[in-house]
Amino acid sequence: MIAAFRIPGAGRLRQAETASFSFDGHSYAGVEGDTLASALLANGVHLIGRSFKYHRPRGFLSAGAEEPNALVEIKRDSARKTPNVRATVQELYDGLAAQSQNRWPSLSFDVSALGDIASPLLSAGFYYKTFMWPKSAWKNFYEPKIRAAAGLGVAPDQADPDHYSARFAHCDVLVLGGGAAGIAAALAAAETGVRVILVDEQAEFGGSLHFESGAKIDRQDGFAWAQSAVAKLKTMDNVRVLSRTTAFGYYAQNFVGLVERVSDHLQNPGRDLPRERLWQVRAKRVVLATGAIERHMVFADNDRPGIMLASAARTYLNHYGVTVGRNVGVYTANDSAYAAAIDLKKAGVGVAAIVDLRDNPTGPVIEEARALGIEVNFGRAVIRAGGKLRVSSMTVQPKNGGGERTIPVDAILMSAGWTPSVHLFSQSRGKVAFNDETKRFVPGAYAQDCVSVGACNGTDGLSATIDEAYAAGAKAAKDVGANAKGNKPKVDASENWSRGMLGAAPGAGADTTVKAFVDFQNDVTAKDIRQAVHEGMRSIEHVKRFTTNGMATDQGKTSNMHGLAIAAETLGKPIPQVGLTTFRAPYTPVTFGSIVGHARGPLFDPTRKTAIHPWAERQGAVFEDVGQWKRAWYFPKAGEDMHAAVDRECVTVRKTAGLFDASTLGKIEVVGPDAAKFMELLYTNPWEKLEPGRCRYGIMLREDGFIYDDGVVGRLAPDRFHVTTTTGGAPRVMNHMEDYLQTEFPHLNVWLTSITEQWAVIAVQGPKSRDIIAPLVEGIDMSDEALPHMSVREGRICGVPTRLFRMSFTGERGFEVNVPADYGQAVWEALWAEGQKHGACAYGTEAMHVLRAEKGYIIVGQDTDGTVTPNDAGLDWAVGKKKTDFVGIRGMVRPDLVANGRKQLVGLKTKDPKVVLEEGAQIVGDSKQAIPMTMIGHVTSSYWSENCGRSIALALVAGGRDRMGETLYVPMPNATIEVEVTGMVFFDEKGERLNG
Amino acid sequence: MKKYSVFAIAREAMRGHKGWEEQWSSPEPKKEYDVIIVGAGGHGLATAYYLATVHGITNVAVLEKGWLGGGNTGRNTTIIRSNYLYDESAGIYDHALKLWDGLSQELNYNVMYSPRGVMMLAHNVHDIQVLKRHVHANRLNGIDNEWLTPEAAKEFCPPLNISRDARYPVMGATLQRRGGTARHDAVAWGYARGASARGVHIIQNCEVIGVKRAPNGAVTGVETTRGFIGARKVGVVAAGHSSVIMNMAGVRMPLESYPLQALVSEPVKPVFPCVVMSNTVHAYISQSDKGELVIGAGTDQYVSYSQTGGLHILQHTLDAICEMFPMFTRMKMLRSWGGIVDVTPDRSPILAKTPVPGLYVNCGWGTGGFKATPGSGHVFAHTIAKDDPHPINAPFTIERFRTGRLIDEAAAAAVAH
Amino acid sequence: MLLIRCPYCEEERPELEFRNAGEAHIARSANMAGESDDDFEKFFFIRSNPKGIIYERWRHMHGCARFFNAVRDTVSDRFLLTYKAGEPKPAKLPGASK
Amino acid sequence: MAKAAAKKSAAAAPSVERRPALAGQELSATGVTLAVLPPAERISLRAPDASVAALSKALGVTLPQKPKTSAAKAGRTALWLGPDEWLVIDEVGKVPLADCAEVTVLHSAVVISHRNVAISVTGPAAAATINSGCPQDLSLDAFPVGAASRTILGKVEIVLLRTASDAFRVECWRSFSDYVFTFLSEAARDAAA
Repeated sequence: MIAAFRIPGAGRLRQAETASFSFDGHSYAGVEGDTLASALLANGVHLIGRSFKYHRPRGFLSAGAEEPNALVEIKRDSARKTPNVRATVQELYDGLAAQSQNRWPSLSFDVSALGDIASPLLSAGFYYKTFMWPKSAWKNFYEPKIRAAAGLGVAPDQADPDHYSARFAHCDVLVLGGGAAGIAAALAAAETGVRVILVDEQAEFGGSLHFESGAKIDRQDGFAWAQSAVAKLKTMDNVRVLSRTTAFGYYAQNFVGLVERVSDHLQNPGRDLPRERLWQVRAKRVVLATGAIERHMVFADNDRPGIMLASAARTYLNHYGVTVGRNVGVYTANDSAYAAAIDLKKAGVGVAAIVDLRDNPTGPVIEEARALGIEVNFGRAVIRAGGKLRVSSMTVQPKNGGGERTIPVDAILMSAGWTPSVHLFSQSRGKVAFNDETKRFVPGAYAQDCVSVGACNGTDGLSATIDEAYAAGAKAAKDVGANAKGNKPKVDASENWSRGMLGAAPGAGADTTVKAFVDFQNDVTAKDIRQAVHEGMRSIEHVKRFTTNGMATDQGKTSNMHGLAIAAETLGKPIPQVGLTTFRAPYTPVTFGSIVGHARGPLFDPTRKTAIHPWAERQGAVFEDVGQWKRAWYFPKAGEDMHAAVDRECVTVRKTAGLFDASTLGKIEVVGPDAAKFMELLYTNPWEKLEPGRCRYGIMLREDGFIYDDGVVGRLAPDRFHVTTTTGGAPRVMNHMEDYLQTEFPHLNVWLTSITEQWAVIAVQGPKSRDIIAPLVEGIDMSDEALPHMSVREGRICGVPTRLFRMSFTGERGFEVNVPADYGQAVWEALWAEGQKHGACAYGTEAMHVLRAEKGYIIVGQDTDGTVTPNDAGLDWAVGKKKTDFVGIRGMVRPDLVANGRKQLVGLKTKDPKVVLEEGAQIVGDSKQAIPMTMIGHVTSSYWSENCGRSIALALVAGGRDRMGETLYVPMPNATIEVEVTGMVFFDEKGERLNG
Repeated sequence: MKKYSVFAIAREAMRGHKGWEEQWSSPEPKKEYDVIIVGAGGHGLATAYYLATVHGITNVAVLEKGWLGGGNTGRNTTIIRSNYLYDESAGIYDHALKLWDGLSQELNYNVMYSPRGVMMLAHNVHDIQVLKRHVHANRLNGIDNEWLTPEAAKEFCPPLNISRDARYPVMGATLQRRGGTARHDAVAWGYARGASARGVHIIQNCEVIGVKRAPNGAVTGVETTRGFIGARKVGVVAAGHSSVIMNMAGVRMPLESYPLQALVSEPVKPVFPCVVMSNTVHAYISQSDKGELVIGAGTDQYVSYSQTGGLHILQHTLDAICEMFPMFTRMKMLRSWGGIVDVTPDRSPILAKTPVPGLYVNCGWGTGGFKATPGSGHVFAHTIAKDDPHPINAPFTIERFRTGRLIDEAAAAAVAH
Repeated sequence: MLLIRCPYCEEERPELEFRNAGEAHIARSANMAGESDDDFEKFFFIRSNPKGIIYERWRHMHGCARFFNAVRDTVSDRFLLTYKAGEPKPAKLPGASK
Repeated sequence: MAKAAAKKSAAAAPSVERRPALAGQELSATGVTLAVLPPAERISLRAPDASVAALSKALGVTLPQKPKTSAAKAGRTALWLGPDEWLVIDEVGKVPLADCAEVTVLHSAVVISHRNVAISVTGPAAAATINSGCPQDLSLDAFPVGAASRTILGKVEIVLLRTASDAFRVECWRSFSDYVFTFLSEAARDAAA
C-alpha cells in the first residue's frame, strides 16, 4: 500500500519495491531508495527529535548532511547501536529500526520540554553566571543535572563487532563533490587518461540535480545525465568513483581524508564487508565541487516540525516522490523557493501562499508561480509560525509593520539563499573572501594545488558551472601533463537563482520573548547572538563559543552565516570585519572506527615474540610487556605463586644454573675500519685497545651527560663489534648512533646493522653453566684460560653458528649463546635437555632482576631515569679518563651535574630484613618532620632475595655514597620503615662466583 | 562590575537579557602602562587579574593579537591535576589546584571546575614503578594521589577495558580525586572580566611586532600593530609564540613550538565519569558537561605554527582510545583542531625574570599549561610586581639549562628497559 | 601528513616514513670538551624556533634511512627545499617570496 | 674486511631443527593470495660507490645505484635500500656473505638471513592489499616491476619489492611477521573493493 504522502508516479524510486522499518516502535512501510527521512515523511511523520537545550519538538530541516534536527539512534543489535544518525542521510533497508533521542518519556511528550518554559532563564551563557553557591553544589548537584539533560543519543555500551577498513590511494585529479560541476570536472580530467577519483557523499551522484527539475544536459534530464555520465566514468580504468563517501578533512599537501560508508545501508552486510572504509588520498590536483547549502529564514518559532528548507521539500518530491504537506506555505528571500512551490503545485499539492521578503522581485519563476495560480506576496515577512508538534499556520505581516494575517498551512518551505560550501577549501588553508554584492564568502587566495568550481565557488547557473568545472578538470589534467580531448557537456536548460539574505528576518523581532532560531540543534536564537554582543563579545569566535552557535553536530552548516550577520549588525560592523569562524575537520562527523581502521585488537600495536616464546608458553610462563615485546616474567610450577616461583628460580641459578631468554636485547653490528673510533665517540669507555675476542660493559650518554643506554659489547674482529643494548632502547640507540655517524662523524668508515632479530640469545648462568653448554659446542675452547669472563668466540653449537659470549648479569659464571633466530627454540631445547641433567631451571625477567640486583648491577630505565650521570650511578670507572671526546663528555660536567649533594645510587637494607620496600617509595632523613617532607631520594629497585635471606634494595639518595651506614626512613602510609645505606653489592661481594 | 547570580539572571530574564553589562571593555590603547602583558590567554589574563587584586597594579594592558582566550586556552582538553613527581612541579601545580577550588567564587564566574578525578593508567611493570613513585612523592608532599587496582579503576570508570587480553592490560592506576576539568573559555572570560573591572585594559587585535629597549638594555615598551605602547615592565605570556616575542627583545630561548591536536565526539548522554590518561598508549579522555568526549592527541614531530596537524596523529590517539574503550568505535568525531605548544628541553615551564631588565617570561608549558593557569598567573604577577620570583616559581628559571638543574618530569618517567 | 622529498631517494615520500630530527646546521664542536657552559647551552638547548623559514633535519627512517636537511615554512608547513646532510645551508631559496 | 663467521659456514650441518616464523602460512581472498616464503640467505650490504663494481662482480649481480630499484640474477636479488645500502637476498641457497668475504674493497656485510621473514602478496588486488597500510603510490608508473623500497605497513617497517605487475615480496623483521601477516590478511578481505 502506498504511503499517504507518497505521490504515485512522482520521484525516481520504484514505488513497488517496499521496505518495512520502525521508528520508536511503530512500523511503517517505505520504498527502496528512501532515506529514513523520506520514508517517514511519506508516512506523514514530521516530529523526529528534540532540541538540545529546550527540548523543543523538531522536524526535518533538510534532505542532506547539513541536517541539525533529525538525529536518531539506529539499532541493528545490542552491540550495534549508533547514536546521532542523521535520518536525512541514513538509507532505508528492510527491517531498519530507529529511535528518537533526547526525550523522556516519549518524543511527543517530553518532560524536559519544561525547559522551554523556563527558557528566559536559560539565556546564552547563563551557566557561567550561576550554580556557584554553595561551592560544592556544582560538582554534587548542578553539574550532574546539567550533564543528564545535555548530550543527544546514548553511547554504545558493548564492543563493536563491525570492522573498518582503510586504503591509501594516489591520483592525479581528485574531484570532491559529484553534482553537475564535479561530474563535468571528472569527465574532463578522465578523458585525458590521468588518474581520477570522483567522490560524493550521497548514494547517487547528481547533487542538486536530485531536485532541480529544470536542468537539462546533453538533451537529458539533469539527474539522468548525471547517472549516465557517472556510469561512463565507472567504465574507465583510470577512474575510481566513490559514492556514499564524504571528504571530511583536507590536510597539508593535497592529502584528503575520505570515509566511505560501505554497509550501513544494507539489510545484511555480511561478515566480510567493512562497515566503513577510510581512504587517505594524495592527489596532485584537487577540484572542489562541494556545492552550496540553502539557508533557512530566521523568524519566530521557525523550528516547528513541518518547516523546512525549500530545496529539501523539492528533493523529497522530485527524487523520493513524497510531499511534505498538503497545504504548504513558502517563505523566501530568493528565487529558488519558487521552484519548490511550482513543483509541488504541479504535483497536485496545495500551495497556500508564497511570502517573499523582497519588494519587487521579477523573473520567470515568479511569473510561472503566478501563472499556476499561486498567491505571491512581496515585501512581507512571516513573523511567526503556529502549531507545536507540527506547524499549523504562518502569520504574515508587511515587513515594515502593519496588519497581520494568519494563513493555515501544514508545512512551510524556506529559503534565505545559498551558502557556498567552502569548508574543505578553508581546511586546505585557503583564505575566503567576502563578496559584498552577493553576500557570501567565496574562495579567495589558494594555499594548495586545488580549485573550486560551481556553487562552492559562488558560480551561479548550470551553464556557467559546467563551463568552469570542465575547464578546471581539463586544466588539472594539463597541470599534471595530459591534454583534454573530450566533449564538454552541453547545458540545454537550467535554473537560475538570485541572491538572498543573511541574518534575522523581521519575524525574528525585537520582541524579547520570541524564539527565532539560528542554530536549531543547539537552540541558539537571534536574541542570544545579540545578547552575546551586548555582553562584550566582539569576535565571532567569542559569539560562537558564548552562544554555542554553529557548534552542534551539523557544525553550523545552516547557521554560521546567519549568526555572523546578526552579530555584525548588532556590532554595527561590516561582516568581513567580524570575521568568519574557522572551518575544521571533519566536514561531517566521522566514526572513530573509520579513523582507526585495522588498528584494533591484534593490530592495535605489534606484539613481538622471541623465537623461544612458544617454548616458554608451553611451560606455562607468565609474560610481561616490555615495550612491544612479550617477555617470560616467571615460570610458575604447579601451586607456585609469583613469589615462590621467583625465589626458586633465583636459588636454582646460584645453586646449579638457569636458562634465560635474552633475545629481546637490542643488538647492533658495528663494522668497518673505523669501528673502534666510532665506539670511542659513542660510548664513555675506551675501545681502541679492547682485544678482539674480548667484551666490555659500555655506557652510552646523551650529549647532555645523562645515561642513555648500556650493554655489553664484544669485539669480534679489529673492525667488527657486536653491541648489545637494552630491550626498550634498541631502536632509539640505533637512531642515535646513525645520527652521529651520518651527520657528525661522516668521515668514519663504519656501518651499523641491526641484528637484534638475527640472533636468538640464550643466557645460561650459574655454576653448572659451562657443563650444560660445553657438550653441544664445537670449535670453541671453553676453558677459563681460553674463554675468560667477558670474552666472545664464534663457533658452532648443535651444528649451528653461534656467537658465544662469556658474560654474566647474575654474578655467576655465565654465558650468552647467540644462534640464528630460526634455530633459537631448538638450541634452547637442546640446552634445556642438558640443563635438566644438572637440575637447571628456566628463569624469567623477574628472577633476572633480582639476581642482578643482588650483585648491584643497574638497569637503565629503572635505576636510572634520564637524570642520572655515570657518576651518580657509581659508574665513573666506565668513563675513559684520557678520552678527549665522546658524546656527553661536556654535558656531564655542567655545574649542577658535578655539584655536591646529587642523588647517587646506593644499596639499602631494611632494619627488619623481612620488610621489602616498595619500588618508587620515597626516602627521608628525618621521619618526624611534617608534611610536606624533604625527600632525599627514592627506591629504584627492591626485592626479596632468597639467596641473601633478606630484602635488598637499590636507591638514588642525595649524597648517598657519603651516607654509608646511615639510617634513613621510608615513610609509608601505615608505618615508617627504617633503612640503612649500604653498598650496592649484596651477594658475593668479592665476585668470586664469576669463575665459580 | 555587576554581580552574577541566579537572581541577576531572573531579573534579566524579565527584561530580555538586555541589562547585562559588557563582560570586559574594549578600550583604545593608552600611550603607556605600568605593565604590559603580551598574550591574553588564561595565563596572561590571570597575571593581569592578580597584578590588580593582589598587588594593586591596575595600570596594566594585556595585548592580544587575536581574540582573548583564542590560543591554547580555548584549544586544550582542560585537564587539571597536580600529582607531579618533583617538588618544584608539585609546588606550582598544587598551588594552582588550590586556587581552582574556589575560583568560580573568587571571580564570580562559573568556571565549572569539576573535581571528577584524574586517573592515570599503568600498563606494565615499569609504569607501576613510575606511577607508584609519584604516589609516594605526592603523599609526602601533601598531594592526594592514590593507587587503584584494575578492578577499582574500572569501578571508578566503568567503560574502562581491564581485560587481561588487552594488548596492554591495565595493571593498576593512580587517582587524584581533586583532579578534573574546568570550562576553558570561562577561565579566560572570568579573568578578563575580573581584570577589566579593576581597570586593566584588554586590547585585542593588537599584535606585538617589536620590543623596545633603552640604551641600558631595559625594556621601554612594545611596538604593536596599533602603534607603540610604553611600559617599563613587560611580561611575555605568548605560549607557542613566546620565542617569537622574546627574539624581538634579543633573547633566544630554549623552546620549540609544535602542533598539538585534540578532538571531541558528538555529544552523548553521560557515559564517562572522570578523566583517564595513559602515557603508555598515549590517550587522554574525559566527557564535557555538554556530553562530548574530549580527547587529547599527541604533538606532531616538527616545529610548526600552522595550528593544524596530521591525520595520522589523530589516528594514533583514537587507536588507543578504542583499545581502552572498545565500545567507542561507533562514536563520531565531531570536531578536531590544533594548537601550538611551546616545549622546553625538560618539558617544564619557564616562569622567570630574563636577562633583559623589565622583561619577564612565562612560557614552555608544553601540553599541560591549562591546569596551571591560576597558579601561574598568581606567581607570575608576583614576579613582575616585586621584580623577584615567588618561591614557588623560583626554580623555573631560564638559567637552569646552562647549569643543568632541570626539572625533567618526562625523563623521570623514563622509557621501558 | 606531509609529503617530503628525500634528496637521496630523489622523490617525494609520505611523512610516515620520516622522523624529524630537529633544527639543522647546529654544529657540534670539534673541541667539545673545551666548550664553555654558555656555548654548550647554545649548542644543546637554545633553538631558533622560527615562525617562518626553518632549517631542519629529517631522517628517512623507514626509507633510505639517511639524515638530510630541509627548508620549510613553519606557518604553511610548505617545504621549499631539501638537501643532503653535510651540504651547506643554501644561499638562495626557491619560492621564498611566496 | 672482517670475515666474521663467513668462512666457517661450510661446516657441519645443524643437528637441531630450524623453525622459521609462520612457516607455510597462506591465505587466499578475492583477488589476492598471501604466502609466507621459505627461508632465504640474506645480507645487509653497505659500501661506498668505489666498492660497488667489485662487490657486484663477487655477488654475480649488479648492485643497483638508482633509488627504489633492484636487480636480480640467478635467484639472487639486490635491492637498493639507501645510497650505500643493499639488501641481498639469495633464494637458491647460496651464501652471499661468503662471496663478499672474497672481496677486499671497503664494505660491510652482515648476515640477516634469520632477521627477516618474507611474505608474497600476489593477485590483481595485491597492490590494494598492501595499500591498506602502506602510504606509497603502488601504481605501476610509480612503483614498476622491480621497484624496491623500505617503507611502512600499518605500524611497522617493511621492505617492499615488486616482483611482477600483480606480485610483491614483503620483507619484515621476524618478530613483526605475525603482525604483518595478520595485517595483510585483514586487508586482503577488503582488497577487491
